[in-house]
Amino acid sequence: MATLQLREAIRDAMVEEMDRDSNVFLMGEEVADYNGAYKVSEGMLERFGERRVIDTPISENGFAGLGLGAAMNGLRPIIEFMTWNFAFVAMDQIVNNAAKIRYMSGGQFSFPIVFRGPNGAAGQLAATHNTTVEALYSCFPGLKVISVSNPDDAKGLLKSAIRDNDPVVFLESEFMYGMRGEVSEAEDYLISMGQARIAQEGDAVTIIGHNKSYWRALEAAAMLADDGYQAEVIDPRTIRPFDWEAVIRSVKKTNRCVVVDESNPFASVAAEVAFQIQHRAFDWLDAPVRRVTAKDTPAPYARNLMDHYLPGAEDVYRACREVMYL
Amino acid sequence: MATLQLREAIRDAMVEEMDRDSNVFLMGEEVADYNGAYKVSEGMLERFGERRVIDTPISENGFAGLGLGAAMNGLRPIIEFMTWNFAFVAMDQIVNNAAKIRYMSGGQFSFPIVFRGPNGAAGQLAATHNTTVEALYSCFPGLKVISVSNPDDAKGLLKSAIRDNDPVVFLESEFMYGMRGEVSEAEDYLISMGQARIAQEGDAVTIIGHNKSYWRALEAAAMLADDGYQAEVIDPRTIRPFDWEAVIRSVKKTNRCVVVDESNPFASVAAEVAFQIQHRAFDWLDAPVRRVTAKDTPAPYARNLMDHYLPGAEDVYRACREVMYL
Amino acid sequence: MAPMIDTLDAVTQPASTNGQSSVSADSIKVSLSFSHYPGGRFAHVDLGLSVADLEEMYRNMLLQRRFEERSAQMYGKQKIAGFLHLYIGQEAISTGSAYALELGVDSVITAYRDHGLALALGMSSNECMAELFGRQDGCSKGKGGSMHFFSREKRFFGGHGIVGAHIPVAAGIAFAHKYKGDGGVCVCYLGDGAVWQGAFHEALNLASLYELPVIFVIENNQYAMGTSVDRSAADPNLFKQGASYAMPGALADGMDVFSVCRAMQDHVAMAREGHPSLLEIRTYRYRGHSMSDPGKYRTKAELDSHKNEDPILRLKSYLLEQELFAIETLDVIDEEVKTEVLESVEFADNSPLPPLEAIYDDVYTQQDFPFLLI
Amino acid sequence: MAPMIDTLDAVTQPASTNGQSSVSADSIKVSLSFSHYPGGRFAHVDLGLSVADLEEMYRNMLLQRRFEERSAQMYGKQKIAGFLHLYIGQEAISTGSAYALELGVDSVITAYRDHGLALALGMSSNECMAELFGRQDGCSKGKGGSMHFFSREKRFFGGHGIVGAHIPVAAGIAFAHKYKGDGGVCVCYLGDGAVWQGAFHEALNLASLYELPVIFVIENNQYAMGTSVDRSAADPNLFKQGASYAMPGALADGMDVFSVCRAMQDHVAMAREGHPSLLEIRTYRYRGHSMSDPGKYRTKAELDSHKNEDPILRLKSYLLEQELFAIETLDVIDEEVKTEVLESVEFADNSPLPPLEAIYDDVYTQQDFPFLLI
Ligand SMILES: Cc1ncc(C[n+]2csc(CCOP(=O)(O)OP(=O)(O)O)c2C)c(N)n1
Ligand SMILES: Cc1ncc(C[n+]2csc(CCOP(=O)(O)OP(=O)(O)O)c2C)c(N)n1
Ligand SMILES: [Mg+2]
Ligand SMILES: [Mg+2]
Repeated sequence: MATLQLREAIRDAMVEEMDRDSNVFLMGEEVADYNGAYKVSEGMLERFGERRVIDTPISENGFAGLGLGAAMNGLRPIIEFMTWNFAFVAMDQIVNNAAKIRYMSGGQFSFPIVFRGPNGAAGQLAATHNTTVEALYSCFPGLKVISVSNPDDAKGLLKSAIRDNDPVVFLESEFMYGMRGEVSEAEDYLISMGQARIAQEGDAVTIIGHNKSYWRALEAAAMLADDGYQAEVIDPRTIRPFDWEAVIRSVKKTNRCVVVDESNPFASVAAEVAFQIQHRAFDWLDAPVRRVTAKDTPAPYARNLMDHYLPGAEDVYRACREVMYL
Repeated sequence: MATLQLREAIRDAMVEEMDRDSNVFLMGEEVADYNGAYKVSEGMLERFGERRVIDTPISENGFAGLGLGAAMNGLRPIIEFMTWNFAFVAMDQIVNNAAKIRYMSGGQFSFPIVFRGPNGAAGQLAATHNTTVEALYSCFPGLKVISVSNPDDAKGLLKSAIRDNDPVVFLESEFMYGMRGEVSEAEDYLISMGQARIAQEGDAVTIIGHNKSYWRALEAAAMLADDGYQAEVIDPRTIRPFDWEAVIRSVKKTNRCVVVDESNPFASVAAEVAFQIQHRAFDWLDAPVRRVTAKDTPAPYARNLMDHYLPGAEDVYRACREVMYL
Repeated sequence: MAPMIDTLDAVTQPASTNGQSSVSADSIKVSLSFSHYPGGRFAHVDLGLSVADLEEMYRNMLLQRRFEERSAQMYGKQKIAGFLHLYIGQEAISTGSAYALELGVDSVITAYRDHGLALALGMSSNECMAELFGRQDGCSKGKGGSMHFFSREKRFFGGHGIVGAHIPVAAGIAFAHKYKGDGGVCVCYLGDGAVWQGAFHEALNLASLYELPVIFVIENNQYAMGTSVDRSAADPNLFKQGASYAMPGALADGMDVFSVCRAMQDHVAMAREGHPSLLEIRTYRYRGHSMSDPGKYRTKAELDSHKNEDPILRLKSYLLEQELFAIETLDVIDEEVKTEVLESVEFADNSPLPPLEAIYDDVYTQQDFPFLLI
Repeated sequence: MAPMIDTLDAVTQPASTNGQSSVSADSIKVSLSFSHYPGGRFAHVDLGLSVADLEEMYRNMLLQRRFEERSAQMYGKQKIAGFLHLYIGQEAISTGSAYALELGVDSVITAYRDHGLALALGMSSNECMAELFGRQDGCSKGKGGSMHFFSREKRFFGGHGIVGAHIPVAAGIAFAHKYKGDGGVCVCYLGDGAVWQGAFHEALNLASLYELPVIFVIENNQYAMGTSVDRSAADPNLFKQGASYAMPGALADGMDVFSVCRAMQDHVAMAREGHPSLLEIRTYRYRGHSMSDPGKYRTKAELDSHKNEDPILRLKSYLLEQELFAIETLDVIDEEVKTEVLESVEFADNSPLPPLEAIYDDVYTQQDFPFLLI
């Protein structure tokens, strides 16, 4: 095991896959010369040269589409969005072209492409720079969506995503780029999509959280442990496909569930998870599924408002106690 | 009461509001000279002239943004998207600018604007021309979202939307434009947003459906009536804000619910409705909330596949019988 | 080849007087040059075309015409549904460019008005008609319909329905050609209406910046649905659009297959040397935008004037005037083409509907993807 | 005023030889003309500026400079969070244009590097600093932060963080001016990096097509984050971008407030007559893109060479050389400005945080909107 920052684990995944397959290349704003706006691609230009590590103008729609064309014609692009907030101008390329052309062509053209970048709350940047997009992309069949919470998962899942022949939306986090964690040094470390990680076993309540919300889930679990309750904490890791079995198995054991999701609440991933649980484990539920999300407002700038906006560990803890009728 | 096509009711709403307020104007592709791709704006150029009924080039991002600037500077634009499928290139303008600028400006600038057009399944047009977007916009605080199922609601709600000082996403349907229905001839016919319509009272099961799905709900209710069961059918009409009270009241009476939603299933409006019901009426539910949606695939072209793709009345009927344990 | 000449000189000269003073701004002069391929200028020998080529060109253009005439009829019979956008009138563009390309090496992508190009690239009438019918044997297995013809084998990257969205994709196809060094170029066809999408601007800048082997061909048929070019374009001379990206631009006559072919030869040659370019081809669509369009935005006189320069009749006259073919030979070709099309209708009609289970196929390459079933 | 001259002549001349024949394409020549406002050309009298105006201009540029120097310090002290993009070096643009506008009538919109413009339009240091601090009395009530300054009163339409997204909005603001016939024009500032967003292209075409009273001002500070203009633009002469839209284009020197002011006077006059236009102003940002950028993509020599033409020092020299002000007077101004900025820090520090309930305010105008509380 090596101790790596999240950004390093992501970089290692890219570097290894680029070493392995000369058709893999990286393109995005400031990824080359500047070494990445968040230093994720540091050193990659030097290592792979201008042909394979490519800076773009600020043209998200253009270079997302360029990536798709390259993928259709035999390459395996990694397209970095400086943040996913800026991908709304490219949304058409992702949800209409990436997600649907394979289908419309009767399977003739596929899209081995990864769109990646940080997503979700990123501090006091106000409303347009704090959008959480999991649900927006996961609802489109044709896409796969991954959202990682730690360096090890990031490495194993990104390597799988790059090798996958379908388009993958890969969601990271500015806040977590510097976070360190143990990362497997296995030769070819691949984690399959669609497999949740049971981070902590327990029987009192199931807490589900991905990306930063995973850490809120763990913090709440620690608070519950202080109260003498053992929560089961699940990081779904991939949102599409979602590991329903793992979640349902857990809820059938704990009989209650709280979903933590940094997104605005309406039609969020949390809503889908709640739908599935009540549908598949109705008779096992002792309490309604609760969710803890960002407020139903745009993200504010002021520090106190922004703190208030985001779901905190304390909120998760309270929600857990509620579903436990404590 | 007058009998009008859906397109006529929409046109009447626009014409009345343009007569009433000279700051209201209509802009979009083919809305003027061509009288509307679906003839919704027929005759409006002749009536209001080029200054107020304005054709655009194919630049959805551009004219959506233009509408927003006009709204910020005192006008009340109605921006027509030929269909909402084409609004993905303008999504950034809607979800970042329309939804968030008011907030970021501390309330100084508001957006009295309506974005309207047909949405959802439109026949054998294949995957990119059959997207259902309710959930995609409803998740953004700052927007209001309306989806209509009949001429009367269309008229009353569109007039309210045009007078509203907040940005409204107004969703129609190509398939229903020719559908006739009774429309109130009240002088100033306004329907408030956020009020569901109980289309049919019943006690056996609650069926919720908006836009075309409303008609599937009614058809299923008729089939259930043949079996001797009286379903309660609710058309939410506005998706954001959503009339939770009406739905919860109904479910507390019927103890079971089926949501019909033409969208792909993941993180759909149906998921949100199910979340809210299990959350707010957990103890009243005798069965899990079921949803009947489009398949979890892009929309296909072939007739038989497309029929299979969409939620049908028969599917709704079966889902109802399931939650009724029949 | 005539790449655009672009000179930039600062010349001090009075250019501004607003009453406040006599001190004025300088003026910077820029001169641009575009190639123009007028109709009637080129003969087949100028293009290196053999008589056999001419026969195939003629047959190909006729095939597109007859195929679509029959499609329209089948649409009336409800054998075909959805949108059906006919290419009739524009056939010189598809055929003329096919003869400038290296088929099987070069790549082609276009918008939804795609039947003509598909047939020009050698896709069979059978697979095309079956696609229109929404059948299993369609070129997209019945999943795409009229707007979404594809052929991996012919390097036809589709058939795309969102106006403008395929333009950056074209840049990417070209990017891959360059990256792989396989010598291929990509031709991207787009309508005059697509020029005003931001995607066009972004793609052209990227193509020029990265020196991609791509040709952006604007099929200017004068209308985007009911909107004429001058009602959508601040400057209707679309061939000038490349100038902002230091990209050579040219204008060709889309009613003359030789003008198109020659222009495309030049532009393909540029692309092979790594220079992207823009080519506006002026043409005309005879039919409505789609089957439901009565075309009230134009006069019959306007329509007729264009029909008088019909590209197929023009080629026919050329072949006869030059005494390259006897009229009887051309008539036989027409008969053969008609038969081929009729057979394709039969083929399509006999092709099975896709099985219902196929709805889950082709969403992902992953075979066991766990779809949400509720 | 010097609107672009655009002539289009078809000239038959050999332009193409690709070995296949001697028959060649014609060539179409287009000549364009752009106005150029070089630095050092204009004196204040040429612009109709009084000595009192000059004092205010000097004070205003200094205010922007000192305000931002202090902001940077406060950022270091963590009084300010998020992104902080400094305008230092570019002040001649904001101030120079403010003196060409009718404040209170005309509208202004820009991207996220917005402090300078806000102060140039007359927004107070207090409300601006309080916004940076995220406080109740901030110009956006603490909801927007550095990137989102707004003032309805000053017709400052913001402060926008999504690159390029405000450009169509500017066209709409101008649309409303024209629709209402209120005589106002809209100035849209954008960075050199924003030119390559599709939104730019769409907005320029719409503005030209509808003849909107808008001026698109490209503040070309040579870099978009770490990407220099020549690495993002196929053609780095951005003033030419308007040509595709039959829109006059011009170039001004952003280190000379008189060059900017004169160019803006001409362009505002054009806009008032209903002609949209494009103005590239060449400038330079001294600081990193934002506080976290060490600026490794440029040399110290490059930076210093620009600092040598500092717009504030330049104006100062002018004022002294022309003997319009004594050095002491200018020093007093500097002291006053510094005091004003210090007071704004105190004001901001004393302004309360927004109350937590305010999180639900300003989402909608509707007061009783039922938010999802779970
Ligand atoms: C983004 C988008 N906006 C609008 C449409 C609807 N639409 C389909 S075709 C068309 C006109 C396109 O005209 P042009 O590009 O000139 O192509 P032509 O039909 O003449 O071949 C429009 C507006 C669409 N498909 N996509
Ligand atoms: C759509 C979008 N893409 C990327 C970004 C990230 N970003 C913020 S500023 C910037 C550079 C913009 O440069 P320029 O337009 O020249 O303005 P300047 O910073 O020089 O004032 C980038 C890439 C963004 N905010 N929005
Ligand atoms: Mg056209
Ligand atoms: Mg810049």
